[in-house]
Amino acid sequence: MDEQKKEEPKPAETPAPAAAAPKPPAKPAGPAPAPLDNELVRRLRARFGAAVGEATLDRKQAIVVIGRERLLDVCRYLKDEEKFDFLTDLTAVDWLTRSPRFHVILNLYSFSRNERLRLKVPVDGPCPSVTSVWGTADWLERECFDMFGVVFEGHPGLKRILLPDEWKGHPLRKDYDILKQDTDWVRENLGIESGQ
Amino acid sequence: MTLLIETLQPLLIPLLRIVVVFAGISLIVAYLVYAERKILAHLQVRLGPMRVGPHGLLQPIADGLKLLLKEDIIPAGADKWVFWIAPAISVLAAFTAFSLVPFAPNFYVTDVNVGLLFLIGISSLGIFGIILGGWASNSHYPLLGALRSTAQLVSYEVALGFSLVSALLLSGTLSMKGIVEAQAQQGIWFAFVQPVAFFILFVAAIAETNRNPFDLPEAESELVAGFHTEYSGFRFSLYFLAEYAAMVLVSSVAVTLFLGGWLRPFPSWQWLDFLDYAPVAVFLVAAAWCFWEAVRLPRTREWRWQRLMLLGLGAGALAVAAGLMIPARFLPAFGEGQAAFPVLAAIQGVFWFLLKVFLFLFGFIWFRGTFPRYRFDQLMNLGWRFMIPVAIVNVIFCALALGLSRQLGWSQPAALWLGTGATLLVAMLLRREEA
Amino acid sequence: MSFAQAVFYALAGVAVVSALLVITRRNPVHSAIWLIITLLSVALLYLQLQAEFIAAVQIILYIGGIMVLFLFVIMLVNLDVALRQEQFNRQWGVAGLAALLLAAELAGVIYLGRGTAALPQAPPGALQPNTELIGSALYQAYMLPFEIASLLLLVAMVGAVVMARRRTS
Amino acid sequence: MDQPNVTTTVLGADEIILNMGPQHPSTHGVLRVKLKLDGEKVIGSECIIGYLHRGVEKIGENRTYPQFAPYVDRTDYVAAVSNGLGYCEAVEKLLGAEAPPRARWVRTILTELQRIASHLLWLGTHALDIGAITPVFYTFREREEILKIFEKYCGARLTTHAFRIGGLQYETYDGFEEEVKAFCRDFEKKVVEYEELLTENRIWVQRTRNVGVLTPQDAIDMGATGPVLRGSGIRWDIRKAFPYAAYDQFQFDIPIGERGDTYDRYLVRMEEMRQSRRIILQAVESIPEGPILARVGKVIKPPPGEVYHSIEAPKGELGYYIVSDGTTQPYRLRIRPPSFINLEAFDKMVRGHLVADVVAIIGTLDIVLGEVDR
Repeated sequence: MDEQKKEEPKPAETPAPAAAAPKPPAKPAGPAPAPLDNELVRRLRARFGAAVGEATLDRKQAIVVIGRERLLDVCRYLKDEEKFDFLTDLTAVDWLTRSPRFHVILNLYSFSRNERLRLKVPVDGPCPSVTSVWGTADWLERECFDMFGVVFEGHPGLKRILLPDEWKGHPLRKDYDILKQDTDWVRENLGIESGQ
Repeated sequence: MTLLIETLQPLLIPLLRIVVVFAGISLIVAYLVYAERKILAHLQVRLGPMRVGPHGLLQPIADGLKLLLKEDIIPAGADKWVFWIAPAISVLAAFTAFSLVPFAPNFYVTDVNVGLLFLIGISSLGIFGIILGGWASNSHYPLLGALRSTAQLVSYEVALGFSLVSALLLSGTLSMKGIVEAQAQQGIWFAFVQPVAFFILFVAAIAETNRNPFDLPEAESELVAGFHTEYSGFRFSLYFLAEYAAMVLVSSVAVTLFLGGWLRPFPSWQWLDFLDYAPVAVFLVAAAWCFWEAVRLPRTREWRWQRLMLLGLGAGALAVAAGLMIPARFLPAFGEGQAAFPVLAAIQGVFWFLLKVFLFLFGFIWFRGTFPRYRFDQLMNLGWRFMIPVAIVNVIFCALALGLSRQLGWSQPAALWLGTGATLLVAMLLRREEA
Repeated sequence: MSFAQAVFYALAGVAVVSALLVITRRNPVHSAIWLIITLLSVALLYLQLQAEFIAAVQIILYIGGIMVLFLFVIMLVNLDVALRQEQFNRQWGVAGLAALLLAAELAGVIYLGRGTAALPQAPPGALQPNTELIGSALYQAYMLPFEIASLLLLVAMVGAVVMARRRTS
Repeated sequence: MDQPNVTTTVLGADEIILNMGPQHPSTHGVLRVKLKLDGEKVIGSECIIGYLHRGVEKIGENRTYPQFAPYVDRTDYVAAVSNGLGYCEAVEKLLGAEAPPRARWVRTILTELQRIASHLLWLGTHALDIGAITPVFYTFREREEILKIFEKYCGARLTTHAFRIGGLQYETYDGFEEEVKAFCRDFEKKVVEYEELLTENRIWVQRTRNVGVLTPQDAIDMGATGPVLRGSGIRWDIRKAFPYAAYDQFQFDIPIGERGDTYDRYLVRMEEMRQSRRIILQAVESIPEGPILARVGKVIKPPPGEVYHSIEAPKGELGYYIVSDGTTQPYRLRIRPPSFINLEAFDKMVRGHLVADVVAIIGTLDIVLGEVDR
């Protein structure tokens, strides 16, 4: 274990901004994110104005940054008017050193357009829950809360899903070391000193 | 002292018969378990027991020993007294009922004039073993299993009873022996004139013995092992014994009532008399198979015992076949009979009876390998909404047909077939209503 | 004492003792088991009287049917509560007195009538086909009362179903 | 303290809470389901999961890209090849690389074999739960043949780690094509065998028809994918919607159900096995010659950025969302687990059914707890 730890540089110490230019390409020049400006983005901008942030195309995949205040409206609009009726995935990314620290990621899909759309919601504190828009979000938001500690406002029963209810800490945060665990919980419930 | 001997003397022959029947049934049950494992295994592209004895033939003995030597666990909080007695009730009920089964015209423990009623009564006592065992275990799965079991047994006993009634109407007697004799007299097995009753009896018998597809009380994917979840060792083996003995019992009843008991197929057709030699043929085939298998075994040391056992078995089978063919003049004791081969004639009835019972048992095992399990409400629906009405309708039509044929002089089988047709019509209507 | 008499007294003794146990056991399941044994020994007594039909029916109906349902219901009841309840209520003294009176009355009647109403010895074999006799008695001689009785039972059954239905809905 | 298995607590007049699992013969692993019952009728349910949580995503952030590849095999451990394909393709997309044609063909063949193996496992256990004890032996017989092919190809049977970022780890062995073809030839008859046992069996139909119905609207709302979504009548398959590997080269149909019940999902999966066989036969006939590994370099170091790539795994949409910060390790690695999200629909499906149906519904969702809990 120790050996491996030495080898690994702490990724969190050198966070690279998502939209930054790629490092000097070692191999054939890799794909790079480019700004995106299509019909959908324009419609979104026209309707929600400043709530719609940067839109990019990364590896041919559309990404739109949405402000958390109007997330629910945007989602309703996307589902009802733009037919993004399927929430494929909901997760988060912890950018430890940035200032909204977390990105909540919503991965949408539209059956009628056969098109995916990724929403990024920068949040520091709570994030509005989209369970009222897509039922899938229920467990996904619970998992997100479990792993990152992002609180979803308006969720019908926000509690841990994979870890025990009494567990302390949110393991997928970047300041949660991979060897860390809730030793008190382990001692109390498993009757052993360490789960390692 | 003389008084004691005098009173006991009439009991001596029945006692001997009881011992023989008990031992025979125990043996059949032990090898039924083996047969089930083997047949299921071959249905499922496996080999089944192969290690203990040639083709695992000694497996039942090994299993029995293992179960006897295992620790007998009584769960904490169980009602010890009831827990202890419940499996005994099951075994007792299953084995006592055999005293009323006529295996052959000359071989049965007793024949009472209300034999069939007694048989139903005694076998219905077996439920108590299940209820009390499930209750005494003081655990949820056994309790649920026992409740399911009771509801199922009580429900299907009604259909079973009605299907028996048509056999009684045809034979006009409650004596088990009398029913077979009636079939011999009328020259037709009742299964052929009362197919609906036979079918209902068959299905109800499967349900009564908690066999697949009605094995809900023991559904392992839901209730682990049902009422005997908490049982182990000897007591578990008693339940096991009772369950398989019950299978043999219901098969025996079905054979007696509907398949002509000890009668050979078509006993009145002279040109089929060569069938009387079937027992000899069976033993000869068994001997040939044993020798063939012995030859096929690899000629190494480790297989020596297996080969010796197979050769021994083959020799034994040959000896039995030869014994069956002893001519009458070497057996003065059998004396007065006019049969050319008295031994063969003596076992004739038992042979056919057991053959039919085995056919039934094979059906039980085959179903277990084939069918999924019913859900509880479906099971109850099938019992109450389909089986019981059809059974009642069948009894009514059967009685009508009998009455008509007596009043108007119609041929009895023809009238009964007409009644069966009418019953099937009703059954179809019922089915359509359900769907 | 002949063999038959010995058997009779043994069975009668078992019946009485287990009947006493039925009402003295605290655990209803145990009571039910003793009741089964009582019924069983009574059935065997019938058998000794060469009344096979009655014996068989006793086993099928009382033991195989009614007692199974009894146990079924008992198992659904919370036994812990039943165990804590008082077994005899305050009227047990009165009931005991009544029972004693009845027993005395019966004994008196039997004692007084022993000379006049002596039961004739049944000739052996005379009762043989009693199943047929019962059948013809029920369905020929006493057809109407029999049907009336079955109608009453049907009414009771329908009533029970209706009552049970109302409570659930 | 909750006891495992059944604990009953009296709630209302007829309501009880029944605990199934985490140790129960038919919860397919360590799933624990708390059922609220009215008699035998289910009026509510709650899945308690996480007993097998190993922090796979966290491990992903602490391993280099190739180092992590064996870990994905252990999420859905009965379909390791599919997991490997999804992961390798996701990283390739992140790199901007593409596996050479020969590699893509072989990947397609192995993944479809894996789909058949996974469906066979499902069929056997599902039938066993409903009480048919024989199919499981038949399906394991055929699954064994597939595992033998895997073993010959890469040395492992279950957690195969068959692919490598940029292509294949190994060239196919001699006689690979013949063995795959021989399997396909036999398999056609075997599917008929299973269907003869179940498809028109009255009891099977009664146990599965109208059990666990999921309407198309509900299926979409609950995010169901794979056979669960298709069973509800939505013709959607990532192999057609966003073709990957070499699927755009082959002809195959997407079977769908009509009513969205357990029986429809059964039919869909049976037909999927046939279609997989069709794909394999086409692919094995036309494997192109050429290299098996693209030039991705010794050190996998994708440029910063992010990618979401998903494949049609046997259980549904298996997606990998990877964020790269330009180092050798993923900055964030998210697995979209189809079993986890399909299980979410469980509560909707189970309400109003009997306890015995719970077992059937768990079976029809075809979950693997390794993937649910990760």
